[in-house]
Amino acid sequence: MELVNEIWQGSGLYQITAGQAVMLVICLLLLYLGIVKKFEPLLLVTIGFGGLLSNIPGVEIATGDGLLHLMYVVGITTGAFPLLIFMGVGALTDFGPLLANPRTLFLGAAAQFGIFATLLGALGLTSLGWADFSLRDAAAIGIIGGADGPTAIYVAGRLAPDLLGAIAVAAYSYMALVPLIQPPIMKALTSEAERKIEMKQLREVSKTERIIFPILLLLLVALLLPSAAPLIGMLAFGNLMRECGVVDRLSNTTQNALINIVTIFLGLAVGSKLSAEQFLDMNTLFILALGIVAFGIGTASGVLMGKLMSRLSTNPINPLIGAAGVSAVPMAARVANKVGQEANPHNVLLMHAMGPNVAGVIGSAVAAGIMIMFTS
Amino acid sequence: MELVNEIWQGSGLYQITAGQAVMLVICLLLLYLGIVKKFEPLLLVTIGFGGLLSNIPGVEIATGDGLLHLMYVVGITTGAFPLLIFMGVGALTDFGPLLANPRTLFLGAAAQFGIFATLLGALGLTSLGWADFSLRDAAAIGIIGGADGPTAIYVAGRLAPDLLGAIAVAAYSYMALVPLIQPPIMKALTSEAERKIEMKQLREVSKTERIIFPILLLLLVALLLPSAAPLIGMLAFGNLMRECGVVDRLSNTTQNALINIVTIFLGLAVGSKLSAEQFLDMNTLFILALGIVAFGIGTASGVLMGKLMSRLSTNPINPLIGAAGVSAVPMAARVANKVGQEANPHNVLLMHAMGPNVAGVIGSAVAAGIMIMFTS
Amino acid sequence: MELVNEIWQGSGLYQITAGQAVMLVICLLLLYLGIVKKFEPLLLVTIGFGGLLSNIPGVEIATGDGLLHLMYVVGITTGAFPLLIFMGVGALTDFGPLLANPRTLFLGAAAQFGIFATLLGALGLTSLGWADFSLRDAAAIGIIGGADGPTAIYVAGRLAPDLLGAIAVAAYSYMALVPLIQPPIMKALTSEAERKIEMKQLREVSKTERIIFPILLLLLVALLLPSAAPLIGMLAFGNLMRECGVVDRLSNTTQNALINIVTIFLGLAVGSKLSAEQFLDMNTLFILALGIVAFGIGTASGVLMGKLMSRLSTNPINPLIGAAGVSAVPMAARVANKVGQEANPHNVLLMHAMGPNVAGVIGSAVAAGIMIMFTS
Amino acid sequence: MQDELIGEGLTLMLAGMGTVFVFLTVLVIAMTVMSKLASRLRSTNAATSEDDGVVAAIAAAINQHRRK
Amino acid sequence: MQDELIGEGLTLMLAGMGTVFVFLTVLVIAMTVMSKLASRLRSTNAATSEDDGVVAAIAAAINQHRRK
Amino acid sequence: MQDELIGEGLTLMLAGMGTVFVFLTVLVIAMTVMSKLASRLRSTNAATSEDDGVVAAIAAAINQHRRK
Ligand code: NA
Ligand code: NA
Ligand code: NA
Repeated sequence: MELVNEIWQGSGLYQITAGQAVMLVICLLLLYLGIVKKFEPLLLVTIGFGGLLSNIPGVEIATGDGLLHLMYVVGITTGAFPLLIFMGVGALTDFGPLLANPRTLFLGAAAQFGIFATLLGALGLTSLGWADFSLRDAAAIGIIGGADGPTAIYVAGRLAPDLLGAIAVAAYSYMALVPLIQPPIMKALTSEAERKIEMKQLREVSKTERIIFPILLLLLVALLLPSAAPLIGMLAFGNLMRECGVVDRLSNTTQNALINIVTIFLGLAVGSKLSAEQFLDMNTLFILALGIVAFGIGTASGVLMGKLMSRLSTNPINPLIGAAGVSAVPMAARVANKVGQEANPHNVLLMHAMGPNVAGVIGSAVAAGIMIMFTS
Repeated sequence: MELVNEIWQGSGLYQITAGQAVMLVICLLLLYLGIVKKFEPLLLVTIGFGGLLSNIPGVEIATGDGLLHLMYVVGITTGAFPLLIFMGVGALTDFGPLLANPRTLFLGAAAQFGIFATLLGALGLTSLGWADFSLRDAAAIGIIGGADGPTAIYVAGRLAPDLLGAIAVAAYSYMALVPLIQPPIMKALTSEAERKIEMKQLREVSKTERIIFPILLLLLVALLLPSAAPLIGMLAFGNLMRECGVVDRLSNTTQNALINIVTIFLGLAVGSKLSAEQFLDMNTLFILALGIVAFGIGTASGVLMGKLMSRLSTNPINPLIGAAGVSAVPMAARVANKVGQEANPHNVLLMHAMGPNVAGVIGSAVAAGIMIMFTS
Repeated sequence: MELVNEIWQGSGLYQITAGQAVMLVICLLLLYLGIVKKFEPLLLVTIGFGGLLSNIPGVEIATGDGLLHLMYVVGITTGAFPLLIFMGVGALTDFGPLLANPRTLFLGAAAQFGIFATLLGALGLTSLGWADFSLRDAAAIGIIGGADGPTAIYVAGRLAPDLLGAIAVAAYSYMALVPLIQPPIMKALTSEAERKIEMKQLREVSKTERIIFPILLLLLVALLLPSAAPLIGMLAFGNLMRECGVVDRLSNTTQNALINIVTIFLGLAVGSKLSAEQFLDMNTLFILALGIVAFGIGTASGVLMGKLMSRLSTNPINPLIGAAGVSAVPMAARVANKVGQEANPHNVLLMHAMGPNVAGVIGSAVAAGIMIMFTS
Repeated sequence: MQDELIGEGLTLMLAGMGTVFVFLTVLVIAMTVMSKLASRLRSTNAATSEDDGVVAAIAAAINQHRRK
Repeated sequence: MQDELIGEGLTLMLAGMGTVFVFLTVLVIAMTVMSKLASRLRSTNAATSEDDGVVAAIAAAINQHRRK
Repeated sequence: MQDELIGEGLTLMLAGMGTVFVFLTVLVIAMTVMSKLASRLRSTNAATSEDDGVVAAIAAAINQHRRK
């Protein structure tokens, strides 16, 4: 009888808190979004399942000696997992469209305004006494506007580990929601005529340019903004392996086995921050609210810069591709293409939008560097 | 001259102990079983070679800063390697036959009796004064009867690290010996008529059921037996990646590169526990003896439960599939199929036996959870 | 204004030292050699890029908590990365030609003279007061003559971590330069008639011999020279997985995903030792000079042993294959083949040269073992 | 003390087999319920796709008619 | 103190957007220059390979001539 | 002291080359013996499979005979 009692007291039904029950439901929702709605499934499925594991009462999985906590300590507090993912992203990214039309970097720059506006928003909430975000917290929240998962996790891991769970969930959820968030803003800010603009076909980019680009990028970062060097450096390294043509076996492994293994571990490790006590908090609601604002402002500033460049440039520029500057690769570029085709069925903007799209990755890594430098 | 002396004194011939020589022979035997007899080669080859390396005199490989000791500390004491293997097993396992016929879970439950009978046997040896096994030791030895390598290594790593080498060797050796151990027991306990029973073809299982199953399994573990959550959780996670259809690249890597890499490291790390001082011990002989008893009792109790269900059920059930409940996936299911075909050449039991077979994996993970909870 | 000042003082342009600038140029040169000249690209591209990252001023990448420093600590100070690479080399190596003609091991032995001559050279420089190399330093420098990257990194990591960067760069650069370094020496030491010697076709080697060989090799090392057991052991383990035929999935992963992942990490970790303060030093110049001497002497002693064996043997032996005994697999074997064909277009020495070539890998691992034993 | 050990072992055996059976019984029930819900869901979906099938058949018939 | 926080935020915003634009402007310039250099390099190489082409054509012509 | 260092180096050189040659000589001998044993083993097996071959040939002949 005593024994049955012991088993009962060891059971989850006996030990579970209301918070954990709510978190289990939220994590099931993340799995639903990932599996059924196909929202960024690689991350939402792994984060969601990691979150389920983290809210099982009475067992060390996301704490102490638990596997997920070990993954968190080994991979997130050191920054290793997001940096390795960034290396994989580099190996998977074709910078050709950007090399063919470097000016689209300005679109990627403009879209980072979402980051800093959100940072200010987070500080405003603190100033109003509604929230209690430090400058570091605000910087980490702002980076959601970079629409770039590994950058957000890297910055949050350095500046605001307590908010990491909410920031990662917000970043990946909104990246998946880009097809819903962006089009209304894009249409509101452009005229039918602007959306119809067709762009000249991109020039071909030589292999030499492709090889030199990642090295050039790294050297510029080294000389101008060293604090962005870990992120940009790994991105450039991955891209150099891809383009140099002499280490294809390393490049293939980076694009497949390595990035997949790290994605699994990263997702589970981020999931370990979805415990009830850390996630169920007003801060999480504020972060979710600020995150969507960040995406909206980033989109708007990208489009507005597109309009400006469209007017100043002799070559036709469709301002819609500015929206792709938030990154969310390659979703945002596809959205720009789709909105363009709604206005003009012959308009194929996809490759043109890939330029600002990958520029946005560089832009938010630069923004991350300046934030890390400034707040530490 | 002095130098030659120094080299001679540094040589293995000078330093080797009788125990190390015996262990080298035992490890060569493990390699022979793995390579020539094809006994669970993935594990016996890696464990056997790790054992060879661990018994080289005068060099730190399985101790101190040696690579195998590092692998042991990083992967076994933390539980990471067996848990990652379990994730891979989940990604490789088709739970369809179990979903088509959930009642076969009872067969997987009954076969776990081998675990607990062996636990009692180990304590009995201690009670007789022959051995000196603690309750934790006995629990770790009993789990050999689970016929599931990673579960046995996980439990032994937590409860009885000193016995890990012998337990792992026993578990994998007997899993390979299932075609020899099981048939006589199966035939002794069943009549010719029972062995001839043909079963109805299994219904098709929908994708939805396959996706929900791992989540359901995890939630039940979370609510009823959290201490089994690490093992069952990783199994369920691997299976969810397999079935959800939206993260195929993660699932493929889990089924290939990741499980292979971890298998190599796990095998070498387990091999590091085959040093003479830890392995050459009466305990090892007792463990080997208890292990085969565990397999025998597990098989018998599975078959007996099969006979009971066969009589109670309106749908025909061949009691032979009960033997597959020990797990030893997929070997035990093949054995059940083969013994069935000897009695009735038209009898194809393979898919029917896969149900109890994978049920046995869940059953022994549950048993592992209760043992860990009870003894810590 | 103050802010602009802060950003300016955080920039690389403000912080960079002359040494770092020089190192950036040197690392660009390594990338150039790897990518354009195709010098050992798998290592020179990764080491070169790691070196770039390590010389970015004002950011922790190769120091403190930086990713490259972590990789160095985890993988080089423990010896794990070079040992895992050696396992991969074992899985990629066909010891068939050596098994068909075991006498070629003597060629692999003779070529190791380059290692010890260089060791003496390094001590000579110290004796002259030009350099300040300890016995351990000299041993680590000598191993460059082994023409085997992972062995050099393993030994340098144990005996002379401060010199690791220069030793690794020298080892891989000269391995790539083998087609330039070796032919003049080979031609100077052999007559036209000797170079024309055709060798008998190698006998076929049975699967049994291939399986027993790695085990035999390990056992001999265990009994005679345990200090070489980590290196030889992992080589033998990789080769056993390759040849035993029952663990092909492990062997394939070892030959692909695993060795590629470790190569990336190893290259970056070695690159972390290319910081200006460690690399820009007279020692580096001495190491580069001693390294090329090591290659030259190794080649010469291999060829001379070839001449000796050619005269003593009844079976015809072309002394050119002795040059392949330095290892630098498979480049040195190709060079022997090419020089042979220049003298006699019908002369196909490639497979004959593979014997001493892989013998050289074993030979330098044995030399590494004796050096580690002697100096610690 | 050794009898105590055996006693603990017996307790663990009872608790263990008991928990295994209870857990797997609950799992059998949960799986059965889940499968029924899933098949009901599917039959609803199937009905929808049957409708789709009808629409497709009609469309095909119309196309065939037009070609004549 | 809270106004100070907002002040810091504004500073960071200005510094941040400023740095992003300066950095990416420098990158645009560097990429443009690099592409020009690369294309000049390529055209030089192309000329060389054109020469190779001429040589090959001559060789082919000679071969054809011999065969007659 | 520096001469001592050179002395140590010379010792290490002698010991090293000596060990390398001794080790590889032992390895040559071991490999040669092992290959002979393996080929003897194989020839025994081959004999067996030759027998198998004979059996197979007979079986084939019988089959052919029957078909006629
Ligand atoms: Na971005
Ligand atoms: Na089992
Ligand atoms: Na060598």
